[in-house]
Amino acid sequence: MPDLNLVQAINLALRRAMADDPTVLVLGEDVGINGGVFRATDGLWKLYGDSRVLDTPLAEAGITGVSIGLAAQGFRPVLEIQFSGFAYACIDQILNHASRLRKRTMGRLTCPMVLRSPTGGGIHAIEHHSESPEAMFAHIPGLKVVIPSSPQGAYGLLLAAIRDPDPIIFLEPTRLYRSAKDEVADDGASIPLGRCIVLRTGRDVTLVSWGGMVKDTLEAANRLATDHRIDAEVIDVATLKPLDSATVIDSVKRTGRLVVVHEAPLTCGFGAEIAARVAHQALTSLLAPIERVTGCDTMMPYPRLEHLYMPQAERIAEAVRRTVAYS
Amino acid sequence: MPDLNLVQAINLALRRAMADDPTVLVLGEDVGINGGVFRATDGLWKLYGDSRVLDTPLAEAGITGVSIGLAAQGFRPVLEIQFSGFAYACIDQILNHASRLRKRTMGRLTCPMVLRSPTGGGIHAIEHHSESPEAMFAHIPGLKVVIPSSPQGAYGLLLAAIRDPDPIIFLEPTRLYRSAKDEVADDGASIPLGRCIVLRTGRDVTLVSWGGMVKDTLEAANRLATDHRIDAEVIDVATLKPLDSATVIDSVKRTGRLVVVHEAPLTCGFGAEIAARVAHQALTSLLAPIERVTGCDTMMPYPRLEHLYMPQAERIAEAVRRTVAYS
Amino acid sequence: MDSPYRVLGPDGRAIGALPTFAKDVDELTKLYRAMVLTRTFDTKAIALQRTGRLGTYASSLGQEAVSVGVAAAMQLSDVLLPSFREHGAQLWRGVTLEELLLYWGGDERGNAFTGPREDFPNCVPVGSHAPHAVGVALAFRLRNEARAAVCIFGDGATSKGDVAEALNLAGVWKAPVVFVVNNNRWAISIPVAKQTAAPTLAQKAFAAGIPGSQVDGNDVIAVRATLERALERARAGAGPSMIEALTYRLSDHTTADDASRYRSDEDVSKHWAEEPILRLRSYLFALRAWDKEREEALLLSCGQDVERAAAAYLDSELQPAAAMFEHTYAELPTDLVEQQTGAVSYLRGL
Amino acid sequence: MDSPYRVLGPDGRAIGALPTFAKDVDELTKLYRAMVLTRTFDTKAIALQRTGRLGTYASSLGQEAVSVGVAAAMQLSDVLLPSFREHGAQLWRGVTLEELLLYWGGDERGNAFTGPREDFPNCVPVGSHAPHAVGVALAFRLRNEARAAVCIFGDGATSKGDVAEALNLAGVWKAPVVFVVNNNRWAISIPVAKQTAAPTLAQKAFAAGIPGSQVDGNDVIAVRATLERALERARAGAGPSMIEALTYRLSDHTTADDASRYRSDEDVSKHWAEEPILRLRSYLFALRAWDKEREEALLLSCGQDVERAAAAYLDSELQPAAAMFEHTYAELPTDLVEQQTGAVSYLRGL
Ligand SMILES: Cc1ncc(C[n+]2csc(CCOP(=O)(O)OP(=O)(O)O)c2C)c(N)n1
Ligand SMILES: Cc1ncc(C[n+]2csc(CCOP(=O)(O)OP(=O)(O)O)c2C)c(N)n1
Ligand SMILES: [Mg+2]
Ligand SMILES: [Mg+2]
Repeated sequence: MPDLNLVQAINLALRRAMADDPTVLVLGEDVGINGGVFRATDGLWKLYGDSRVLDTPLAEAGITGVSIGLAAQGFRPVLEIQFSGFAYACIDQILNHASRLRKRTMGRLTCPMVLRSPTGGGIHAIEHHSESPEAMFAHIPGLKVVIPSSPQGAYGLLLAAIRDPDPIIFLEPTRLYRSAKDEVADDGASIPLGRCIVLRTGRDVTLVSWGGMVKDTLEAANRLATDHRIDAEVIDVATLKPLDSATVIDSVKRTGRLVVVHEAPLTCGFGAEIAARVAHQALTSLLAPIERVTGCDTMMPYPRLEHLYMPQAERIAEAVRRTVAYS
Repeated sequence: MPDLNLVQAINLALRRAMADDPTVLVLGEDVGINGGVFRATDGLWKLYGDSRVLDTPLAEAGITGVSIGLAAQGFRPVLEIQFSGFAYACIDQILNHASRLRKRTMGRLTCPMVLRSPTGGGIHAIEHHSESPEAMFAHIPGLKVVIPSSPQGAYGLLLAAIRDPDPIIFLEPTRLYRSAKDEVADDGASIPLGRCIVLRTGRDVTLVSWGGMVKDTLEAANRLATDHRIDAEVIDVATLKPLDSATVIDSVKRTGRLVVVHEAPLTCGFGAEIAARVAHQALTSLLAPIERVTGCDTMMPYPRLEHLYMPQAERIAEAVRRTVAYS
Repeated sequence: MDSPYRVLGPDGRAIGALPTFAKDVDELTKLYRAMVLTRTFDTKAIALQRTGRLGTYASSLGQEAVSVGVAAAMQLSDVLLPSFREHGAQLWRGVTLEELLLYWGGDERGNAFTGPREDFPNCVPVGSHAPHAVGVALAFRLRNEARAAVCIFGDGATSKGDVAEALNLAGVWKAPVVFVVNNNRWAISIPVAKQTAAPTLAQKAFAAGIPGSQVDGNDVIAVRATLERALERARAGAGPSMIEALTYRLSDHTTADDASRYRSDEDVSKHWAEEPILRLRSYLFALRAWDKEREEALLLSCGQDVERAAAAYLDSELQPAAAMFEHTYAELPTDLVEQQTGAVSYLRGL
Repeated sequence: MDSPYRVLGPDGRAIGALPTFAKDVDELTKLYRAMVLTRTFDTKAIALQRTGRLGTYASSLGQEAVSVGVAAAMQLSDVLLPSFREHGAQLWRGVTLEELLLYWGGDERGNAFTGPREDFPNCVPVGSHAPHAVGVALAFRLRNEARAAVCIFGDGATSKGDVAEALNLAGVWKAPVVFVVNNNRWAISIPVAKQTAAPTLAQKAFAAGIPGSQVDGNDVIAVRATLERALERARAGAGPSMIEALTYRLSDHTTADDASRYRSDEDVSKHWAEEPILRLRSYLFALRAWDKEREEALLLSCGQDVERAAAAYLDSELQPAAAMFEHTYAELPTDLVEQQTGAVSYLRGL
């Protein structure tokens, strides 16, 4: 099994999906001969040509709408939006159409499309290239929202997303594109959507995270184990919508403590939803206030201050220590 | 003091704001001679003409962008988006520009604009006319999000919003436009943003709501008082962002129980944020799981089933009884 | 821009060469019947709304020739993506009167179309269906099918970015799609002159490098002929085009609108002289292909059809509460099943 | 569409009548100096990026005449709304070299512009600033000020709905705004032919009923003259217009791009023969208004200016952590003050 980084794993999943199913199309700005600005679609155009790998004009709302039309006609478009900061222009089409085409026609027309987009900071990019919009999408009924945290996860989850009969927002942590490395088996096996992944079992506290923050969260857990004998359970949410609450609730019922970690701004971030579900379904198990370690309620700073904004292992660990010390 | 309904109160506030400040402009589709499809801008065009009341072409993103340009130049545009289902097309401009113009220029350029839009269901409208997008906006740093629940509140909050130096999303509960009636004093007094309004004090449980659901929440509280001797505190959030957490937290610390009511879908609704803050800052005061009584995680049904979707007084009361009975 | 293509003058006299189909009187009476049925439906829908038995409704009064002419030019295998005022096109394509009433009455079953299964439901967010039409058309092209998509929207929609993006995308991909601007001169209270500084809407197509032309939208023969040409072109792989059909909205914008706030009766009444049904009737009368008896019989049968549909609609039971959740996803996720169970049992308990 | 307006041919010989300003050699050398400074800055910025001292950077190599020509036609009281490749225009208008470096280095202080206080910062979401320009221009019109807004965007931007909406809005309101399409033939890897089926981008203006024309974007004299006319027209209340300036992106899209993946060296090298700096230099040399010595002196002084700015940039201290929160609102709300205090004290503790 080759060692692949996350963007290579995405590429592999796209290759597999296209080979398996002739209705899978890839479209987006620069996805053709250029292979995508991050090379996620590298080589696909050479393999499949203009009829399955479509370079598009610069029109995010329009190409989202085109994908809806293609999907309604039985194709499975995989649309790349170059950065999630430009995916806000797609929300109107996604919410008003993609997410409800099945519902509004009682299943007569459906919308099996995947909107892929890089997400999150940490690559010292120019403005609008470091957005974390997952909570906005997770609020939209009829959608699924998926965020992998590793190359193997990206491979399996993307395959599942492409094979899924409903519209999916698939956000890829940009800073893991090249930094994360896994052995990735190209076995065509998808990872079921709608399930959290327990990455580390633990007794003392439940840490919940997704995407780019999973690595830091795990690092915090490891440090806490070594330095403070705190045994943290770490859950990678993976599919934000529909949320597998059960795994989180079960864990909190065992540990009695919850720290949610994300990079998006605090207010109305997806951490709020997790906290709310726990405060509803596992309240009596809670031994300490629920902590959220998140981005701030200001916009992601320009790159020079970016490192101050994003939660890092130490900030996570500090919150965990506070939580565990609470009594 | 005349008895006004909510849309008349909005109209009065617009009149007052325009009379007080020549930089206040009103723009949007059909806001001129037609006075807005709900008549919120009725008569303004006659008073102020084309140079202060601008009928616009049908282009929600564009007119949002135009408002940003006007605001940067020192005007105070009050933009009407005809229904909040069409405001999703404005998110890109709002998030990527309006909300951060001040920040990104370090105060050199600012964006004192108000985007007004009807929100919520209950008027038996056609699709896309019953949306409750507040949580999506409340996630955006740099914005303020305001939702009145009464004519007098609408008057005072809208004046505050127009006078505020930053961009504001002002959502008006459509079903209260004509049904709610208040004596409204046209005294030019604004109601400060960023403060919750305690509508009813109570000892047993805290009910938190906003906009169109406040009425049903109050009704539930009244029924509970009469029929079940449950004494509920009712808080109208009024400004969702920035949230006055203190008022909610203080209340929950006294009552030990929290029920949040909103009409938007459950997942990632603004109720999650309130629950999360309480689970962080008032956890030990909680005597019962936090309940959310909300719309479902499916799209607002077409009108014939709409009444089944929206929380109503009885459903709220039931949740409150469950909460209060919990021990 | 050439002057709008027209076959029949406002008085119903032929002023141009007849396209082939129009030499067949049966074809013309079919068009005529469809327009009359549409108007009969319209009248009934408004009556139902006024008496609280239908939701807000968008009348197509005066615009029947656009709707019917466009649909008549299509093949059944083409796909229609209408806005919300194309009852005539939907009926022609096999959407039933009862489905239309269910839709406007606020029932999703109105979109389940037993007839044209691939047609899109009404699009309410103005212009946002234009890119869907490009996607549908692209699907045809990719599968090498000789089919076309037809997207109808209003004059107001031409100001929307979605429409501009769609036109451009269609041009780049030579997608077999025909865009029809149903220019009824108003977007609620905004007249076309306040909608754009462009002297024609057809010229918006040139921005995308695709052909645009105008047709008299009150002349059903001209509309159908123009669309037939455009559709043949599209199906033959020669690319998309846009057609601006000039008509007039004789009614209020919807039943929720009061057009007297922004336009005078005189303005409107001038346009009654140009309306499409009278125009074709005059022509058919002159040909002696139509007469008072046939007219009365038609009105009667349309009335009966519509009444029958209305009765069925009014008799229809509400969907059960569980239906609120169905079709949200192919398979309901656990938490939605819980919400569904909760809602159903709560409502049962009431 | 007329052929693109041009004064100097690629070889630097005048092929058309000179506009008045171009008869003044000092004016021409000013334009020349500005283009050379822009290119010197560009080279330095790329060097800084390559050595890890600047963020991803968008080079304007070969496009200097558009940037400088546009800015030179503006008055200081006009307002510029650039995309992200108009360093030349920003410098001309008084944004400092150090501010530019701060911006591209990832520091908000680069947008605080000590010079043109009303100019907008770079717009990164392609085309989304076009409606802002309409708003700015509308403000001028509403206040009866003889000023204009200038909005520059690329060929790719012309496919965006925001741009189409903005053009249309400008047309309806006769807003004093000039849109400039900096057509460098590429949007990252997408050539104009894949961006649109329209044979020119200038014709996109007609969709909005406003004038559109083309200019040779490598001829700074032609660019400036064209813009002067458009701006006069706008300031005089005659309405907006759009100008397509034809140039070529000689560099990669940004420092993060590798253009060799999608275009050949030969393609690019052809365009070196047309580049704007050489062109004006040839003309000035032929006039004997320029010579090797002056050229060397200019390069030296531009180099010194840029080095000085780079040193200042590299010496600049980071903003303190608290700055991350400042200016989010006019007045920080309580919860944000708490987040600020928390962040500052946490970071101090590290
Ligand atoms: C995006 C959007 N904005 C606003 C509305 C509200 N609205 C409904 S119809 C309409 C006018 C549409 O005008 P036009 O496109 O000419 O179609 P017509 O109603 O005349 O058939 C408006 C503004 C909407 N449905 N969608
Ligand atoms: C809305 C949006 N989509 C995508 C991008 C990513 N992107 C940055 S520049 C660019 C190409 C822009 O092309 P053009 O408008 O011709 O300007 P140029 O870069 O050639 O100056 C793209 C796709 C973006 N910045 N904004
Ligand atoms: Mg219209
Ligand atoms: Mg370009």
